Amino acid sequence: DTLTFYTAGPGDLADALAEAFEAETGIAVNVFQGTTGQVMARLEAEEANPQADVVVSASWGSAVEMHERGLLMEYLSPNAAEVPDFLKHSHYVAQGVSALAMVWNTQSGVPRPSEWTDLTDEAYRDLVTMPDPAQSGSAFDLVAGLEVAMGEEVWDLLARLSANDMIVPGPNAAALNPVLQGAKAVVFGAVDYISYGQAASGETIEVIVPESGTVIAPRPMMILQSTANPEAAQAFVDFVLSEAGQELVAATWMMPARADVEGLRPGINDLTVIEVDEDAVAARREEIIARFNATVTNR
Amino acid sequence: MLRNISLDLAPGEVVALLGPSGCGKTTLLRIAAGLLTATDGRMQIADRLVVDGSGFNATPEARGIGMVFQDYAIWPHLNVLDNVAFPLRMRKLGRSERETRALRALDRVGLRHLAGRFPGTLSGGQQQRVALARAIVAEPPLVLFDEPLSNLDRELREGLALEIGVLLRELGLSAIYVTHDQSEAFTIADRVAVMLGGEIAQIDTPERLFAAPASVQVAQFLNIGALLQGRICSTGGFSCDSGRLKLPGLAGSAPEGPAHVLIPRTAVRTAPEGPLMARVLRCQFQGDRYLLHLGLGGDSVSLVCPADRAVAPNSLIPLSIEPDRVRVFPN
Amino acid sequence: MLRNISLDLAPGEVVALLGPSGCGKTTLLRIAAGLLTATDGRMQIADRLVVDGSGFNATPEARGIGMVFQDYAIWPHLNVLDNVAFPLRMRKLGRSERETRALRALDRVGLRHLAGRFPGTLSGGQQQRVALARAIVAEPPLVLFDEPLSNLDRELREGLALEIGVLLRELGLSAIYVTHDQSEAFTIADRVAVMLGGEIAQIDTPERLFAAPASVQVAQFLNIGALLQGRICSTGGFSCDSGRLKLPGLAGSAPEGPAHVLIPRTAVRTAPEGPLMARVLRCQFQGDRYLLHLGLGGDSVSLVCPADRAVAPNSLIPLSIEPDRVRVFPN
Amino acid sequence: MARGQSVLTLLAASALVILVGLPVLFILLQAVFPEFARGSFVGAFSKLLILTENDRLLVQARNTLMLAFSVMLGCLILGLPIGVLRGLFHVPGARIWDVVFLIPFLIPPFIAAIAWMMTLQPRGYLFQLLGVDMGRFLFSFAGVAFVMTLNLFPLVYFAVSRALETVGGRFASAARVHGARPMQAFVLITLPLSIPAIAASLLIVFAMSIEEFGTPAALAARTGLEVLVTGIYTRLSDWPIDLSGAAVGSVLLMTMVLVAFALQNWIATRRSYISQTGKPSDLEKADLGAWRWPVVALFALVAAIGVVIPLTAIAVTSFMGTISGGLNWSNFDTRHYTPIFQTGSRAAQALVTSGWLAVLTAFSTALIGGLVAYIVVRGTGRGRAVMDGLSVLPNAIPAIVLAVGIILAWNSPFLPLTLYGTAGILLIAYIGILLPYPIRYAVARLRQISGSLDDAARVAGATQMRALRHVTLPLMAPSLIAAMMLVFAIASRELVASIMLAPAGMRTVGTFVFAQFEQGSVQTGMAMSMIAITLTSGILLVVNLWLARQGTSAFSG
Ligand SMILES: Nc1ncnc2c1ncn2[C@@H]1O[C@H](COP(=O)(O)OP(=O)(O)OP(=O)(O)O)[C@@H](O)[C@H]1O
Ligand SMILES: Nc1ncnc2c1ncn2[C@@H]1O[C@H](COP(=O)(O)OP(=O)(O)OP(=O)(O)O)[C@@H](O)[C@H]1O
Ligand SMILES: [Mg+2]
Ligand SMILES: [Mg+2]
Repeated sequence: DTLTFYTAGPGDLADALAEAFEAETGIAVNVFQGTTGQVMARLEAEEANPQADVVVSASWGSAVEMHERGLLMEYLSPNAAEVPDFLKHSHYVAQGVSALAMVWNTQSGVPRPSEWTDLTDEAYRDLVTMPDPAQSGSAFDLVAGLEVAMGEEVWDLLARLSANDMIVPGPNAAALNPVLQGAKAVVFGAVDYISYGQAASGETIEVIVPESGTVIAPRPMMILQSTANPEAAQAFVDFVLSEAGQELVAATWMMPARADVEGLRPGINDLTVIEVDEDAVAARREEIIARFNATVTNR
Repeated sequence: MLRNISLDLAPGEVVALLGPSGCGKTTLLRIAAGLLTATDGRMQIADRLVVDGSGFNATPEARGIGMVFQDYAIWPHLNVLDNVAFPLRMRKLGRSERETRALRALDRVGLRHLAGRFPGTLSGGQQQRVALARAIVAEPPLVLFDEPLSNLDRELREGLALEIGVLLRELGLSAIYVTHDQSEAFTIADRVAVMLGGEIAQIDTPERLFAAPASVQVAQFLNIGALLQGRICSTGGFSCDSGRLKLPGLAGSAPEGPAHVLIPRTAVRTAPEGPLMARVLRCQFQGDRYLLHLGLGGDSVSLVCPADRAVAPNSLIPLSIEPDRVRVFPN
Repeated sequence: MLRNISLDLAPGEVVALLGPSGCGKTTLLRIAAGLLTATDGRMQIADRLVVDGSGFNATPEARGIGMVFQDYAIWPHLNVLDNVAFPLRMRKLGRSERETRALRALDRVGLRHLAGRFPGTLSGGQQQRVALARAIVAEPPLVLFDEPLSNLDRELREGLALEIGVLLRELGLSAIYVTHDQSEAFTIADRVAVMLGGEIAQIDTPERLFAAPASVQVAQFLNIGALLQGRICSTGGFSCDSGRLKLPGLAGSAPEGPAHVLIPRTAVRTAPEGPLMARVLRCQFQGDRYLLHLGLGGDSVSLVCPADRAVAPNSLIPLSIEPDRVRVFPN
Repeated sequence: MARGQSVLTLLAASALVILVGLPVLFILLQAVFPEFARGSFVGAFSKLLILTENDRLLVQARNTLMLAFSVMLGCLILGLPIGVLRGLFHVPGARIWDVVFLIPFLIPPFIAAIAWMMTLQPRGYLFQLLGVDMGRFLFSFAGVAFVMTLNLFPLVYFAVSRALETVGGRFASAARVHGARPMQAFVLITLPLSIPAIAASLLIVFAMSIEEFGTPAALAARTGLEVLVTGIYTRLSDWPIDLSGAAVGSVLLMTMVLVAFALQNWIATRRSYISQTGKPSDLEKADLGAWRWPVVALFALVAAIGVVIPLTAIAVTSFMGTISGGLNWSNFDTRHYTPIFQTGSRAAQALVTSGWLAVLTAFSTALIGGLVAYIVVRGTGRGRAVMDGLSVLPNAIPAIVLAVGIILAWNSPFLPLTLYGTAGILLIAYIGILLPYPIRYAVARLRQISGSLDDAARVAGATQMRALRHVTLPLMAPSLIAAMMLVFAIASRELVASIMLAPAGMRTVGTFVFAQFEQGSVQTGMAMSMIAITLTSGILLVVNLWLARQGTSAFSG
């Protein structure tokens, strides 16, 4: 008996979960791991004849829409009891959570920033990068979230960042890489857990979450309505939400979905989280991206 | 492009195909080989219909033929032995038999010592002989030769022409043999077809071809002798347009009117008591004899005749013309 | 591979190069053209040293030559006119002059009507004529011909051979002319070089070549007549090893001992009163005469002689041999 | 002739239809019917409107074409001289240079781009070593063109060198004798005779550079240089996914490539380029004499820029403890190799999977490509140009879109049985994606070979199939082998189709490396790349040397 698991995000985590699950239940898990885009494109292309049983995406909005389209199976795992309400739904539940932050290269010779707005300072001229909201869902969420928190001011902030020669080189990794080598000094809006991991492995970077607030990116886990193997799929979701499963999630430097499992880094309760209404934001996606392009990338 | 081609080969018969450059000889062979499709017509090889008029066209490999291509078509990636053994390989013969037979064919063309060489390193004539060996190695019922000996020296050419002739007859193979060398054609062929401008103008034994060419064009192409334009008149015989040559003996040989007359070389003799005096225009050495180009009637008529020794240009010699060998073509 | 080659061409002289397949003729031309480097030796074209012994080697383009390649080497991507005009283009002639002269050259070879065609669509002989036109179009001081007419019909060949000869002489161009056709060589060349096994065995006027071949091999290659092995003895003359032919007239013509004797075709006559009786082995039609292959002394000696009419095989005919034409080569 | 011909044509045509036509068809359907993937045909043509809505489209198209032409020019400048030298002369170490110039294909483009970035950007390796910062150049139109050229120039090198081996010196000799200086002979005769090969390789370069995403994405985004493919990828890069929009964009790219193909085809068929006639000539290469070492120096220079620099950057990165640590001896560390050997089974599984996929792909593409080329050049049917044109499309379609097309085609619920979900689908995808290489190379080669060589085989009693096997294929072999090596190299690290199509649970080298990058382990990704590059180039070297030993004949590739 096997289970097919499509997941965005760390491959190591997926493999670890699969192995541990198989060890516990004897059900083999075939993992397909890619970017959110790749996972979603594959799901979409396969829609006439779906192959996946369980899916994890890095974009909460994708779960919302798939549910609206009736593609998801209703299941609320008993292990989700410890998951805060805003991280679960009748048809999907967070696997883990990451936050968006600034990543600063401590050797870069520029002062440590502590707020988003710090980066408009002359000291950071030509030294800031930002992931492209058009290519990275989390960067999009950040812009949308800051708009909620700051109103129109966010556009002013972005304009000044742009005037300060901030670059938008592509998805997350493309924004982070120049900062690691020192070509740039700070990422505006990096996904935090990757950088925590890198810092732990000795890179001279620091993850800074502004006091004023940031956006979190919960990673929805869902079972497809079309699954041929609902029991196994449910067992798998249960397992991911079990303490053992959540420990594995925590090991990747993400925040576990369960409030009762310790993370390796500051948790949700340590952050000022900007609440975002996913539905409202999703509806304005085109508009926000167009405005971002007009303000920052001059496209 | 080709019209009215009709060729019947008896088993074991060899027909030589003569014709001027570009008249369609190669094209004809390619049609026979099945490499080109005739729009119309029928063809039969060894009692088997290979082309019926209605669209059936046997593939080249189903026709069981051998062919020497005019451009040799030797495969550069195979050595000489493998090139020659290829038709045997296609006939699924065992390796050792292939080798024996290919070496025998190479022996025939005098190339056994080059069996291991790659064709790129052979001289032109050697390549041509490889092509020849490859065409005959499998002893197919019909062999098509497209100028197979054109790049070989005379001795080799004569030797091989004889050899091929013997081989074809011994094995009862039919062949169409394109060549530009008449003596080669006469050595090898039972009959000779003369092709002019896409049509077969005459097909006959060599002797008859020379004795009775079907048309002025054939006579001219075969270079049988001098061709003169003139008039036949029932009383005076033939008188030449361009000069004062008259052949009274031809009176009545054809209806009155304009005509061509062919005076074969063999009809012209240098004879001390000859009735005509000709001037030697050019004396051409031919190895074992000379060819005299002669002018008659103020050089307005030119004749050719062989001679045993050189004659100084511009000297005058007496001539006789044997009238029974002269042929008349009424226009 | 080549040894002892020494060729002097007077300006305007044409030397024909005859030799068996694979003897090195093409190689020699390639050396002359500068496409291969001789390890040793000197070479001069039109008074200009192009190879000195010490390593200087003029590049091909600096030698000012024209060449007909044995495999034509006409450029497939250029049309006929552009192929022929190429040497003029390299000499920086204007477009219109190039065209005029190229068309004139094409006219000479009878291909003006194909000027716009691409070579891939030409027949073999047409391609060869393109190569010929290209070699002569620029009228270079030295032209190298590698079997330039081998794929043309006899009429065209004779016409072109004459034409080339006239052109070369008119313009005072020198030429080396490789051919396998003796009559072509004799038509075009002042002198003929016979090349055997990488060496020039003899270089002489055509007549002298036939009258006095330098060696048995030359005589054999030129196919001058029958070659017999035997002994010269001071009293009995020549007696043939393989049969009963004796030529007493040759006594004293050479030191006593084994020798070869050459009996040219021209020395053999069918004469009613002839002293020898020969059996006709084969009678070969040659267009305007026959070639008789004869056996003497129980067929152990074979001779060749021309005849005017056909003779039935196996019949006996009387022969005489002119002793002054016979040549002796002491071993 | 008819029967054998039609069997082969049928074989070739069905292979092309299954491998290329099917996915292309489904992409077209998806472009026309936005809901096609969900099995619905509503809203036909509505998505095509994005073509008119998008006011940046013209700019993108112009950029795309300018980039493609710059890359073609760059490839000619880099690839042509060394290709010519390799084809006409004895270059010392020729077989080794061949493998060296295959290395750019062993490096996934996105890794090459990162390697260049880490070398040239501010505080990059070059700056750390020499204090030079070439970031301004790298992150510009010229920089993108430069890096893409370095990824693609070997295509020209291989095509030209193989074509010239056939042309040999024979036709140039004739030109020299008739008064052409060496350079004139080369420009007027030798070069034009290899036009089919040059045009074919440039067509692939064109297709690849309008389709290539990794390099513009990595380098050009920050200069605002937008190309058509950027839009396509953006549509597929995050939620919500727009399959249909991506398909529409791909149709635009396909159109461009078809126009380029038509041009190429016109050039290559307008004249005859037959240089391999039925009278073989000695193809012995010329000696370089005193030019020997200058030529080697030129090869070394090209190799240094195109291969050594990026490869060194990758190697160096893989041995760096931390990237922020910079080039310090104390920062050098092999620890990023340990996870590869620790997760042993997974890395090994990826290597083995990629290995056999690459081998199978190389052989299958050569076989099918050779057959298609044969039909295209030697066949008689009307559909030949269609087959030829169809065969270039995979190069024009962004791999991810092609992968979507393959899923749509092969995952249809109506299929009684399917390869989708097995490793077989990867093989099918690889073959489809890489088929253009052998087809282009073999078509160009066949246009050089006289048809009478095939004819002679038929007359000698070979069926069309056996003539193909014993005569035509061996004659195409040098070009097919060159194409096979390219295919092997690319397949050994293919990424995008692998991610999209690999059955869940299967890993290839490309996906393994990409996954490492994704989770921030740049060095581990580079380390895995190094291992794969070393292994693959080692295999290629051994094969190449073995082929050299086999090629004792005068006729060798
Ligand atoms: N590349 C080569 N390698 C080895 N031998 C060669 C090479 N090229 C030619 N030869 C040999 O050199 C000899 C002379 O060749 P060449 O082409 O000069 O002969 P040829 O006199 O022109 O003959 P033909 O009348 O057949 O054209 C031949 O025996 C040939 O096999
Ligand atoms: N592909 C083609 N396209 C157009 N014309 C062609 C083509 N191939 C041959 N021809 C023409 O057809 C005619 C016959 O060609 P073919 O090769 O049959 O002549 P041939 O009798 O063999 O001449 P040769 O003795 O010169 O070899 C020639 O005039 C030639 O120019
Ligand atoms: Mg012909
Ligand atoms: Mg020769």
